[in-house]
Amino acid sequence: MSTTIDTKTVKANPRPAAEEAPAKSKGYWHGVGARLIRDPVSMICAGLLALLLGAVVFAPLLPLADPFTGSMVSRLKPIGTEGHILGTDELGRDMFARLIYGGRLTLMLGLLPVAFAFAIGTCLGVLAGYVGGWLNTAIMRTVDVFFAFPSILLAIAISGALGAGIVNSLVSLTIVFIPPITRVAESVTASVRSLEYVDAARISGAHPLTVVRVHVLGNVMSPIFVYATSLTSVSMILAAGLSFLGLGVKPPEPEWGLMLNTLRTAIYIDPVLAALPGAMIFLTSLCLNLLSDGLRSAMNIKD
Amino acid sequence: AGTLRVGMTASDIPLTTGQTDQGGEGMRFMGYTVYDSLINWDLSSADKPSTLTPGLATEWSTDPEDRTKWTFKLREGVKFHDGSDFTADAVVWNLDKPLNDQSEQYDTRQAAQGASRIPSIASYKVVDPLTVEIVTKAPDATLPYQIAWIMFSSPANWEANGKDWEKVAANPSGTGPWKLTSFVPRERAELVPNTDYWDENRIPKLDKMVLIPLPEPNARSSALLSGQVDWIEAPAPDLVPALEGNGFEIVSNAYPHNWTYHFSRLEGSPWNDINVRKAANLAIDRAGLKQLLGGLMIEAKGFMPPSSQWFGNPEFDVKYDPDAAKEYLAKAGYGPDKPLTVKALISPSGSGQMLPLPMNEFIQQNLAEVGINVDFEVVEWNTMINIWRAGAADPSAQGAQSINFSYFIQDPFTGLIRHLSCDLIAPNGTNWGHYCDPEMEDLFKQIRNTFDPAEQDKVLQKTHEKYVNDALFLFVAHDVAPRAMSPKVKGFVQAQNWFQDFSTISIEE
Amino acid sequence: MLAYTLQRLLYVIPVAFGVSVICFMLVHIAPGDPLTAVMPIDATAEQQAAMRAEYGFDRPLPVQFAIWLTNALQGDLGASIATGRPVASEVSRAVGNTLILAFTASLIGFPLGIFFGFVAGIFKDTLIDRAVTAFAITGVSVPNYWLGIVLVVIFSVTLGWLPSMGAGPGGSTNWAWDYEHLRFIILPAVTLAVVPMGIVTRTVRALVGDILSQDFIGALKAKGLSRFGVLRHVVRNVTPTTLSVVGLQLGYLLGGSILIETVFNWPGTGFLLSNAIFQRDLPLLQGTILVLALFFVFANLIVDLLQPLVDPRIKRG
Amino acid sequence: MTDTRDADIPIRRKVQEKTKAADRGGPAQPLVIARDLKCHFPVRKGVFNRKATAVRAVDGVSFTVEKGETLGIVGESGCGKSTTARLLVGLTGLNAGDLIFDGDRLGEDLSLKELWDGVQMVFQDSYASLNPRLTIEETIAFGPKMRGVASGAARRLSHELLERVGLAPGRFAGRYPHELSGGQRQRVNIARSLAMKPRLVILDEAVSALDKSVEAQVLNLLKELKDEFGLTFVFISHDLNVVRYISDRIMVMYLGEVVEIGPVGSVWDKRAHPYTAALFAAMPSMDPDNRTEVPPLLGDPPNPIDPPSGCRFHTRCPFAESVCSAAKPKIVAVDGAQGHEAACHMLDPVSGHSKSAGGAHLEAAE
Amino acid sequence: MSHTTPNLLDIEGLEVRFHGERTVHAINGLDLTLKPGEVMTILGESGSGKSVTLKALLKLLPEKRTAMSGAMRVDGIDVMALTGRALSDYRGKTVSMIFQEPALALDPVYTIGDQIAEAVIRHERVSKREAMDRALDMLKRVRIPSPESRLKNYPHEMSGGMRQRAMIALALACKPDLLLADEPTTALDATVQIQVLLLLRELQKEFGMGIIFVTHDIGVAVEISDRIAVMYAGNIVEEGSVAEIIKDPRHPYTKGLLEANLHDADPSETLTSIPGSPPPLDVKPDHCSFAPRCAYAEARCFKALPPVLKPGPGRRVACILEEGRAPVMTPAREPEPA
Ligand SMILES: Nc1ncnc2c1ncn2[C@@H]1O[C@H](COP(=O)(O)OP(=O)(O)OP(=O)(O)O)[C@@H](O)[C@H]1O
Ligand SMILES: Nc1ncnc2c1ncn2[C@@H]1O[C@H](COP(=O)(O)OP(=O)(O)OP(=O)(O)O)[C@@H](O)[C@H]1O
Ligand SMILES: [Mg+2]
Ligand SMILES: [Mg+2]
Repeated sequence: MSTTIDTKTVKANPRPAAEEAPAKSKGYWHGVGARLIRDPVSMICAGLLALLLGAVVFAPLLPLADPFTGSMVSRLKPIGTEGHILGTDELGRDMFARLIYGGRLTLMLGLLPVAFAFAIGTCLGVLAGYVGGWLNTAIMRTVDVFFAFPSILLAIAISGALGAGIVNSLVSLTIVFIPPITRVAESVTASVRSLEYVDAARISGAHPLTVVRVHVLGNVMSPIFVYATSLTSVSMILAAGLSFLGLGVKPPEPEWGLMLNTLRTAIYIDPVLAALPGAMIFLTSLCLNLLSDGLRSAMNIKD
Repeated sequence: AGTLRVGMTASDIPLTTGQTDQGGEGMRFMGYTVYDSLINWDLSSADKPSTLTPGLATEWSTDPEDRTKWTFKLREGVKFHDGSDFTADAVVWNLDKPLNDQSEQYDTRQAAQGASRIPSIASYKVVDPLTVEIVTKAPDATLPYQIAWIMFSSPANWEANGKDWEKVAANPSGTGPWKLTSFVPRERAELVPNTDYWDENRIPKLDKMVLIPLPEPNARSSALLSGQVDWIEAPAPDLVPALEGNGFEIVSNAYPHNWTYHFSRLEGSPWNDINVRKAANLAIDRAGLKQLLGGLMIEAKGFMPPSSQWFGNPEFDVKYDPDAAKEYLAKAGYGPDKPLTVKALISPSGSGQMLPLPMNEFIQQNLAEVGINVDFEVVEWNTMINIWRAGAADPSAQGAQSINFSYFIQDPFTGLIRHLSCDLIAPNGTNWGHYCDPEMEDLFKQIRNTFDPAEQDKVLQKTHEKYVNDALFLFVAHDVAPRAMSPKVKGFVQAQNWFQDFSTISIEE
Repeated sequence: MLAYTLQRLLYVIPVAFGVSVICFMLVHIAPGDPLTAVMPIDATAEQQAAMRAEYGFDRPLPVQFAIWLTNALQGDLGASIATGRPVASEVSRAVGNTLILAFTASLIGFPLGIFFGFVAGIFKDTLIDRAVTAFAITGVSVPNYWLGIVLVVIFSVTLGWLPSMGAGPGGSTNWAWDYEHLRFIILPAVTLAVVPMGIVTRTVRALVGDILSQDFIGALKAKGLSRFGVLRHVVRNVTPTTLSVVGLQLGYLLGGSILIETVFNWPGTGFLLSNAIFQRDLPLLQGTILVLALFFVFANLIVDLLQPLVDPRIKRG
Repeated sequence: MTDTRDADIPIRRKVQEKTKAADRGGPAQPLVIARDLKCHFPVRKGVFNRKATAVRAVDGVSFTVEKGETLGIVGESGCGKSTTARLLVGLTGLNAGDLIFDGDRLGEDLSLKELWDGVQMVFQDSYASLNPRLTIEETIAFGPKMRGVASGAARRLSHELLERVGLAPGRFAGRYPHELSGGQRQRVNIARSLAMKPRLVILDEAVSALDKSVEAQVLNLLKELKDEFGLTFVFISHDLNVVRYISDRIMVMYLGEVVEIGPVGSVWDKRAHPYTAALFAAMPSMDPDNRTEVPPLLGDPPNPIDPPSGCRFHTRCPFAESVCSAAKPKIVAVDGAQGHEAACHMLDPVSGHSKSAGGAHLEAAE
Repeated sequence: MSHTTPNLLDIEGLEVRFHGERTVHAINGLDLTLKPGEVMTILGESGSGKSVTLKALLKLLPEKRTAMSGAMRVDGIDVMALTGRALSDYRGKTVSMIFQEPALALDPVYTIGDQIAEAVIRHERVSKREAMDRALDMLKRVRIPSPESRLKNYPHEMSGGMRQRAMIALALACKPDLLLADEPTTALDATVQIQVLLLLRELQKEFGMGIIFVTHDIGVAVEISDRIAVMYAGNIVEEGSVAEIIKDPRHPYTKGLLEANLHDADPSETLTSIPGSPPPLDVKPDHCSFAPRCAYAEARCFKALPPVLKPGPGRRVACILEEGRAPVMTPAREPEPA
């Protein structure tokens, strides 16, 4: 008798089946959620971010001082001042309120470019990866060109050319993040594309778009998503950096990078106060990074 | 003796070839140091507004028959740093440099900085080796002020450098009290005394002066605090206490600088009503503002600083009187039930803008208290310059009725004429608000036609009185050009001018 | 190997062309008049037009591009609007300074990152790993421009140990690798190195963990190699990917120094660039970005060319 | 990329009647006629990435599949079995040759979409061939839904099929692939292909990854289903025992070519081609007293990028002579059973090979 | 084999348990002995614990997540007690191993020659030149064509069969007493597989080492081994010489396995197969693991572990069915309280 049990695949499924798994099965995301909840670091980070996000979104509803009106007599009051828990800035505006309101723009500038780039990059990457051929060449070679710029340089170059402003920052950051996301999307798609279930779907006669929607997108989204989440902190730091350079948000709009910039001179007067916006950027970015790491390992079904 | 290291606000070493760039600071450090003009500013006193004084020309006069003809007698025996003689030919050569684009020595970059400073000049010629004649397009008594902008560089040196301004830049030659010895673009420039300077009193006492561009205010302060420089321009007001606390000295003085709001005088602008203008001027708590700036400002009483020789005696007292302001506003038909809303263009930063955002927000609050609501349109400084040039009627002004601007008001033209002359209505000039008043026009004409300096000062005072009495601007503040320096720096006299004399300074080792 | 090398070399051409197109376009997506900043604020319309013609901004775009590219290929990047000096000389001087800074930062960041990455990867899931990972993630999360300011306050102003700005006591022209000059580079280099160090640490940690979980590690142990012997193999296996990550991070060091150079007044390309942006000195902006991007392309090319030397799996022959 | 995955597919037509009406060509018409199929994959090489060479994965393969039969394909790794399978379902585009499905030529009379109404495939990797994000019920119902079957009906169909392949729908319908064992997943794959009501099912190593006892279960299931649904199988495997058990006819491939084809019994007994003989001899013996002593073949199969000239087997063939490297052998009938053919110079009386007089003594090669 | 020779390998009551998201009781009281020069095949389905047994012998299991107990002795060396230097001396010299996927078991960035030489240098402290000479000699012995140039090849430059030969050369370079082979031919083509099997057989004679060979292919087991041990759910259910197992299987699982084998199956008949699937190993078995799938199972099969019966020398069966035929040699191991 003969035998060569082909073996590339014997390896692929080493786990014996959970024969008695419940009939009603939990979905993939359920499992990810469950794993994430068991990770204390991720949960703390998620909690902090949720708190921040909530505060930022509902800022107008919170009993906060007006972030725009200041009083010259109460300039640069230290942390813990009566009526100003976190002190006041160089114009005597309430730091706490400004930090919360500042979080709005900073988070928006951190999240939106990644979200836009995620949408655009995924489309481009999936297209390139699924269709292949000259389209792939066209898209990926263009992406290569953008890759020839260090990302910060590209952001600053585009923002520098377009000039300061929120919209311009959004545009430049989005452009910065499209190429890496496209690359990841393309490679993930190409690997999913070669999986047999895509072939199986094709020979069911489904329209190519349906195949992409049901069988490709669903499976490429999560790795791309994980990758994209890891970019949010980069995006936020970059956005704040642009504002810091004067290329992003314009005063008197509160934004952490800009606040950091305008408070720079106060660093000799009240270093802790002047460091607050920087610390906010740092903490938020830390939480984003840790959460993204947590998500990455939670999504990794292998272990 | 000693080396003085200066942290400039400029981001680059100013153009070294003669006519400098980088605004007033460029002229301060690279213009009046390495070069002279035919007519210099007298920078020897801190107590009175500086006036013009003979430079490379010992005397100048107009032909009483033809007021457009000016004769300049040149100083004898003046040599450029390269050893060549300063002559009438050199004067003409230097006037061709920015004005005559057919001349070999024409330099776009110097022209860009210089040509607009001498708009009146029609022609010039050598009369004899020590006499030059300049003809103006029309009689213009302000010519000496214009001439004071023009720096004279050595034609021989230019020849020696292959007629290449790029090469001259590295090795320039002027007649000034300082010689440039080395220069790393964007990093540093080193100047040493010109021991052969024609004015013995102004031969520098220092061994060396090092100029370092430090555009970022915080970096400038850190550099001073950590002992990397001895002198910084424009320390951030917030740092003044910290600097003083560390034993550094803050020097400041009045100088012809203005920080103001221009009013649109187009059809429909609320500023056309003098009551509104007066109300606004009475609403500003300038003392409070001064506090915000750590005392580093002069409260405006008019367009010129109160110490200016052209201030005069205006009747309208610019002060903080909110009640009076409300009355004026009521006269104009506005009140608590009918607030006035105006739009203003402001910029987050810019040359001479001091602390634009906090100051503007402060003003916004003040005006709101009397019933004038100001909506800000924040635009970038370069955009702002363009809007300023384009005028209030241009779409780029976005319908704003006011623009916050700051500039030097060093001479009659830059100080008064250019803002309100009918010929200079934007975009022809910088009369942003399209103001045109025959009475004012007449005063301007008088300024140009009064050739006796003392008489001319009187006309200028009258003009300024009208500025104030008609409340033609929102008078807010004058900068005091603060500079912080290490206690080792001795002998500096801060003149009431954009330019300064560094010759008297020495460093105590 | 030769084919691979040639192929990589040739591939640089279209990329470099694309880079130049983007650089060129940068200037033309810029709103407003590029000459605004250099004209005296009360320049007349005539004077403005004359200047525009002088700088060639009145020609059609493709013509401008062709001229610009032809000149660029001959090493002429035009003249800075703000200073009138040739952009090429401005940039070449600044690039030198940026390279000095980037080089020093890589000397700090890469070895440390690799070392920490190894330590964490080898002791994966231990306290050491946690500590290193926390350190690395802090490095990636900290806004370095802020860190720079904080370091200046501590080490220059408060303690007075190190200078806060500049590139050496006499400016950068006479840069030397001596103590007098190195004092100036410590703070900016450390600040700049923090992010790449964090990234390299994380990458190497993951790589080491990945390699250690591969089958052949078991096989190596099975043939009796000691811990150290196995580690030798890990190092060799980690090298190719580490090399390419380092290559990418070089880009960060070249481009990312803009904020750091601003904070520390380091006369490099970043500093140049921020000046160019604020003076709207578009030829300078264009030239600087082009040169930096080309440097990055070049750095990656070198990394790619080195790859086959450390990774035999890349096709040879 | 030479592939037709996005070949324009006409808007949903009433294809149902056309192919589903079964037997258009009558029982005598072979279900599949493959004629001189060729599939070359370009290999990019050199400085300019030009298509310098190609992997000649399938290089002139012809065969027929009769209605209701099982054709087994065997051969070493890389010989082109999977590629042949993918050509048959149109997943990979043909470079040359004709594929005639029940009388209709693919590309002319038959669109890909119509072909897929009649042909389905079960892949080797049971895990990779199931979308991890879909429950198995959704996976099975996907195809019918794409055909316009209402989702309720598609769901019912999927439950019926699950039941049929031995997976209680109540317990399994809502599970995800990773919650099933390999054997169970392969059953799902089979159910999925049946949901399309195909006439031809191609099974590419469908049981190779399974444990022996599970393999037997699945083979039993396949046999039952074949009878029940009147299916035709093309069955690919390395395992000669499996192929022998399940097939009516066997096709042996070597380096992209067919070397021998014929009824299973005849091929098993005759092993007319020396490669077939070697392949069979390479099966481990099941008799401890009679173990294999000499390896029937030496070395590895050559690279399909640059296949040997003439008879591709000549580099490893113990009987190779000069003619073998010079000329390509013709397919000739092997005497004995009907339809048994092989491509070997030794079987071709006019080839000039010294052993070409007859072929019977080849058994000595074993 | 003579009874006087001491055993090359003794495994007594080996238990291996993995902790992690779920606990896996991979090996549950395994006993195994091997005489010098003997070739033993462990036959079993996927997940039955074959690889774990081999890795346990080399202590290659992840330390942190693995709990091991029982005794293992090779050449009298107490494997359980080995650590550090002694352990690495033992690995590769006393016992070495060939893996299923040579492509994954060889370091991709070192040449074949280097990898073989490395082992030689490690254990024999010879110069690099000598080690390379040995590597070349080994490549010749495993019949790799043009061995001189292969020495300088990287694994990816070789075909699967060549790689596996190189792997064998590597494993045998230091002349181990015991060779462990984890499905070394599964990844290979039929024609190559038989070449490698025959090569191993030959080398075994030449080097005289003992081999434990793991496979799930009965045919392979027959070709290579002297004895077969059938493994199910982490324990050996039956052991005997090749002929005994093939011709006279006693355990119902062994019988099922043989029947499911398609050798000479009649196409017109339905294949017999073992119903059900292997047990989850999340609890330590306290009764016969095979009982749920066993046609002969009785109530007591579900209550206690089956007795291990020894119907003949070198033969054992862990099933109650054997009770009538052979004396009980070992009492059933009581399950430890969990
Ligand atoms: N998409 C592809 N691109 C390039 N080469 C390919 C492609 N698919 C298959 N090949 C090559 O074509 C040849 C035949 O491959 P195929 O998969 O048909 O072989 P097979 O007989 O199924 O082998 P196995 O038994 O390993 O599955 C192989 O050399 C393979 O490497
Ligand atoms: N490192 C590990 N951690 C957790 N469980 C493991 C580990 N290694 C193996 N197992 C589990 O131990 C059991 C036995 O695995 P083992 O690899 O020994 O099976 P095998 O008999 O070699 O199977 P195959 O034929 O698939 O190689 C399986 O259930 C497996 O999932
Ligand atoms: Mg295949
Ligand atoms: Mg195993």
